[in-house]
Amino acid sequence: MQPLQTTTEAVDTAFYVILGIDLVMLLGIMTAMIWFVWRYNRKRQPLPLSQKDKNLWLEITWTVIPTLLVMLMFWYGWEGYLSLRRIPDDAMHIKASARMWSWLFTYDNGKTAGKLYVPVGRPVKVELHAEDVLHSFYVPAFRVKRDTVPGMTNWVWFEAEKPGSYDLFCAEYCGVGHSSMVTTVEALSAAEFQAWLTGTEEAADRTADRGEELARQQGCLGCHSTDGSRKVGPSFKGLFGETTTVTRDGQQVTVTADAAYLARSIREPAAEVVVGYPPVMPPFTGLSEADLQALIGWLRSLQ
Amino acid sequence: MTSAAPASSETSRGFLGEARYPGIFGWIFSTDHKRIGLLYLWCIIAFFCIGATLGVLIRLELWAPGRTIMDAQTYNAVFTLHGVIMIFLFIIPGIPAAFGNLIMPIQLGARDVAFPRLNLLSWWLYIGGAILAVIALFTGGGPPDTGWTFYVPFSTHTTTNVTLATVAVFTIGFSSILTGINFVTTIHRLRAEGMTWTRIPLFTWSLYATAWIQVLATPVLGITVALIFAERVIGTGLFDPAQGGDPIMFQHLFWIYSHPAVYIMVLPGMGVVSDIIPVFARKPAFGYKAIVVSSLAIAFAGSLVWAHHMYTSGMSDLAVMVFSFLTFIVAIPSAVKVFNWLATLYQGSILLDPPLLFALSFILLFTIGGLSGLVVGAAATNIHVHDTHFVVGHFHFTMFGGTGMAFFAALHYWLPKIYGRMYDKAVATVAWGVIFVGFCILYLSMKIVGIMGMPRRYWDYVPEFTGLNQLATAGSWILAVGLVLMFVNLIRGVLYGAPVGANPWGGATLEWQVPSPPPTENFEADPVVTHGPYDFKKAGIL
Amino acid sequence: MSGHVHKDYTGAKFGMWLFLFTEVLLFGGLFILYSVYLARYPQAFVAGGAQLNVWFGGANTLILLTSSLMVATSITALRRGATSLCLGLLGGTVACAALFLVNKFFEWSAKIGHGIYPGSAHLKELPPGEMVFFNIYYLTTGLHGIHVVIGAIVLTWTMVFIKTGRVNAHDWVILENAGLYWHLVDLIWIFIFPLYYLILH
Amino acid sequence: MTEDPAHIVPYRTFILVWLTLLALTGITIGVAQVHFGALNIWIALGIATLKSALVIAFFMHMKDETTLFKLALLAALAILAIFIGLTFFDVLYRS
Ligand code: HEA
Ligand code: HEA
Ligand code: HEC
Ligand code: CUA
Ligand SMILES: [Cu+2]
Repeated sequence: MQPLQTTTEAVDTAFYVILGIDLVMLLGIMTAMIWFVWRYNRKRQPLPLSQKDKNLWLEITWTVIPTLLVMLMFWYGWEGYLSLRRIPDDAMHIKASARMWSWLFTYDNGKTAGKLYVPVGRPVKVELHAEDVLHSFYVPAFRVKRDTVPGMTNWVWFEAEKPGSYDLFCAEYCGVGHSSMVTTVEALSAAEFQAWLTGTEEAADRTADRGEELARQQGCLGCHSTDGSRKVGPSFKGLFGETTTVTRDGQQVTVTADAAYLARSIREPAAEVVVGYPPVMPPFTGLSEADLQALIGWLRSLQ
Repeated sequence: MTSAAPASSETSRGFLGEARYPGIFGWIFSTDHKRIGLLYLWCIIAFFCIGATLGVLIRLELWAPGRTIMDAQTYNAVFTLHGVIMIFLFIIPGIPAAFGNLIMPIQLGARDVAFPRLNLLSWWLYIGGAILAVIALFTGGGPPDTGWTFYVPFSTHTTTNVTLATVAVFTIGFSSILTGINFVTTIHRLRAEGMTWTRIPLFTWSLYATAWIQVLATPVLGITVALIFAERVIGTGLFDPAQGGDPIMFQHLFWIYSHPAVYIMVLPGMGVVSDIIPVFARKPAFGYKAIVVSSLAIAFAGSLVWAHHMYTSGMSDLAVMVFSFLTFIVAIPSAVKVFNWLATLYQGSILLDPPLLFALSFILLFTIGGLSGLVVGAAATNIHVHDTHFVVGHFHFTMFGGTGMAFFAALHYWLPKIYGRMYDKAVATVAWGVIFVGFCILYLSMKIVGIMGMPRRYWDYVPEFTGLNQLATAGSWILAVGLVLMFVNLIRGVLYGAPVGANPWGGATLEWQVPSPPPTENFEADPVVTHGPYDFKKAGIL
Repeated sequence: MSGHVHKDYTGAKFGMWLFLFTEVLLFGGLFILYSVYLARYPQAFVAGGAQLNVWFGGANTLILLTSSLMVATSITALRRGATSLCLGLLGGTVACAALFLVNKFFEWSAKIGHGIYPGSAHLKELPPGEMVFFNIYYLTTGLHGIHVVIGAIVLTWTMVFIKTGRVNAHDWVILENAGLYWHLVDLIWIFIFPLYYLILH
Repeated sequence: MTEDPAHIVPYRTFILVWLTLLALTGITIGVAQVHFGALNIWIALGIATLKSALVIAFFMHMKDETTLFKLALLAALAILAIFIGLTFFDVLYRS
């Protein structure tokens, strides 16, 4: 199936139809109300002109006309929705995985990224997965939104018509980091995209700083900043080697953030919770020893 | 509440002066429907002020991106609390429990409701639930941070004290159910002689429709929060995908109650407006039967549309179609009401006193809210605006602009009846104007920023949204000024206002035939009703 | 209540019925979930049902039906002036409630002894559909059990009223309403029994 | 206020209803042993509905109540049926 319109067009058409009808109705109602209040004000009209209290034809009229109008609105709404649900045949597949509070996009060739890189002019189908709670994939520019639900696979499709960077929000409330679960859709020209997808610049990055790449991939940066500002968790800046106060077994103790402490903080965050922060960091037990060391090495570099 | 009133010699203090027990006990153990109604009224106003203050804090935090006055966790607790207080402690009991109790039995010509002691129990449950909710803030893992919708799996995972909060919601729901049972029975059984079904005032009719929703929908909320409780406490993961459950089923159950609940909120407000307009236009309610039928139709059809909150959840496309269609059907009876109200104004003799001003702003603001409801009700547009500030704008327009305004209208209309004193009408009019302007600035900006794509429940936002958020915040201050002015004026009126007679507005329903304040058993002799509720000629007003 | 004597029987009964509707919808929430999950996991529900003991369920069905009979007849007894027969029947009903709970206790203990209870390690090894089945089984029968307890308390209380004469041959609406509540408990079980214990194949 | 004494239901009626209920319980257990596939659940529900109708009509005196009571009961059951029915528009048709 080939959609006749982009998702943006589909939604906007319905929107303008409904908004148009809405505005006409609203204006009509407002005008009538203000006119009546002015014309029949008790100063001008000390006694009511009539005591009429029913008229069957009027009732029928103002039942039937709104009925027709709402059916029209329903129809446009539904038509537009169908466009959102018809995936073009040539759509490219990308897998999105949402967790508290970061996105990870996986391409068919195994490449992963924290931003959603897409080629301009080609529809993409994004398959949505959630690892913990509900999140929602929302790109206002393309008018698409769909929840990611644990245990269920949802999807959206859209097509970027112009190159550029578009906001991607998490629209389903998911806890303290909900509003920082924000990234972008990077629409690149076909050639640039191809270069990025098969490119090696990321690999260069990898050798340059495996730790930083991991931090982005694992979503650490959703909760921790590297510039000293407070997000969900404490900033990584200057963390290594400093002392922090943590709650361990209900007791407050002061510890030095050495490599062993950092490893514990990542593997079992609930055991030692930094005072002043909620105990919401998930345990990262799946990290290999090498990755863990890479992360800690990178943390150390952030002096 | 009453001790401060300097009892003037000529006005009898009616039920306010006749307590069965001394002091506070004369209130909290009273089974008189008017005393219970007043207990509700003042508690509800108090909760409104707390909830509204939290609303202002939300707006302050949203003044600028990033942290302004509180951190993200606090923000989440604040909007959760704001939503829970406004929904469960202010707006759902708002008009039915306060004004329904105060006025409805008198409108029917009854001495009390059908089950007065059950009525008192409802109030106790309401307060008990509220106390539990307060305790939940300071115990366990701290104030709940789930939003008022308690979506799983977040609500079953979060470390905050959601467990106790569900108990609180269950208790308050129970209170609402008992009020509903009481009202349905009262309206069926305790009508005075001559009070036929077509002579029941529209306010009472709207309570009748509401009470049925309270009885039939609230238990579903009860079981829903009970299931969260069970999942948190004993691990019965009926919604937990790891145990074969389906998180989306939670949303179904939640909205099976919570959508009908929005009509629990708005129907009584529509009833208030339907009662006020005829009085101030000196014309019978146009299309009385159409309004009654549309109330019942809203109550029924409103029970069939719940999944319009779930278009993006991953439910089936067929369900999106069915529920979107049904959603549009509910708009029709609302439209019928609006047009009948306008027709009542036509060729009347209109007095723009404060109750009517608030009633008219109900019509206007509810219409804007309802029309934006059509934008969110249509499948395609919903996808874009779902869970954005557009929806926040929609529901503040319907809840605050609708029910809230109707509540204020009811305050200005019936407080003189209850206390026998009149507030300053000029100040009330000014307050109305300030509220109206502040309201529109606040919530229209929210709608626009929502269309631009700002998600709701966002503590932080991208810089493009700053301007409109600041406009909204500024609007909230104007609104605050208006509200404070209004409440101060009302309280001054209650305490020191000039005494009013039985019928200050020229109403034809029964409550205007008893003294202000009404005596304990309302009527000296059982009344006999001889004309319709808006028959101003027969009532001798015209 | 405030002073005037006339009692509205129809009103009181109507109020009670409204309350029963709320109970129906409370359980209704669980029945909605049951039907959805049954449609999703038919095999697993059959497998789960096969692990429940029809004898326990059947016996409890008989107990509840009989107790319902006793409550119904107790009203006739009271109105015909046979107060002690009425009390005997109600006592029998409360005894049935106790028997029901004892039965339930043994049934649950057996299941829990096998490691099947909400959140148990064994439960988590079962296929998803069976987990759902047992979770909803415990919730539904548990909620029903709570209602049995409440019903028994209400009936005992009514017996006290009958003894003191507050409820009598001319003023029996409290007994009527208590009875209605008890019948509801029976009604719910009438559905629980086939839905949980009898989906054998 | 007090109701018509003619409405005192004789013991015999109740006992007959009880016996019918027991018989229906037997039937429902018996039928469940036979394999009808998906039909089983509908048969079981059918019998349960019949049983509950008997309890409501006789034990709970619905038979003798006014139309209002009957309509109200119908409304409550209908709304529950609608809740279940509409939910299935979702759960049966997910892609
Ligand atoms: C008092 C409360 C109230 C009322 C009355 C309404 C009324 C309506 N609501 Fe609203 N709604 C809420 C409170 C309310 N709502 C709340 C609290 C939420 C959010 C919950 C949350 O997520 O936290 C919400 C969310 C909400 C959503 C989900 C949004 C989302 O999250 O994606 C939808 C979707 O369909 C919706 C639709 C409607 C519709 C169609 C009406 C209709 O009933 C409106 C009918 C009225 C009119 C149409 C105006 C009057 C008519 C005329 C002037 C005549 C002319 C009109 C025609 C042409 C028909 N509402
Ligand atoms: C009846 C219901 C109701 C009412 C009246 C209000 C009133 C207000 N609400 Fe609303 N709101 C909700 C119900 C309501 N709200 C619900 C259900 C939610 C969803 C929650 C969720 O997502 O879970 C919500 C969410 C919500 C949000 C979205 C939060 C987010 O998603 O991030 C915002 C943001 O601006 C907001 C703001 C306000 C404001 C500024 C007011 C103002 O109108 C308040 C006006 C009042 C004042 C300006 C104060 C006046 C002062 C006094 C009366 C005196 C006080 C006196 C003393 C303390 C002694 N509310
Ligand atoms: C869900 C949000 C979240 C994510 C994702 C997250 N963290 Fe954390 N982290 C926190 C919070 C909150 C704290 C403070 C409370 C605590 O100690 O548990 C914290 C604490 C820490 C600490 C201790 C800091 C100190 O000041 O002592 C370290 C180290 C850390 N995190 C590293 C990581 C790494 C590495 C990752 C990614 C692999 C990560 N975090 C992912 C939220 C998160
Ligand atoms: Cu993820 Cu909100
Ligand atoms: Cu809704």
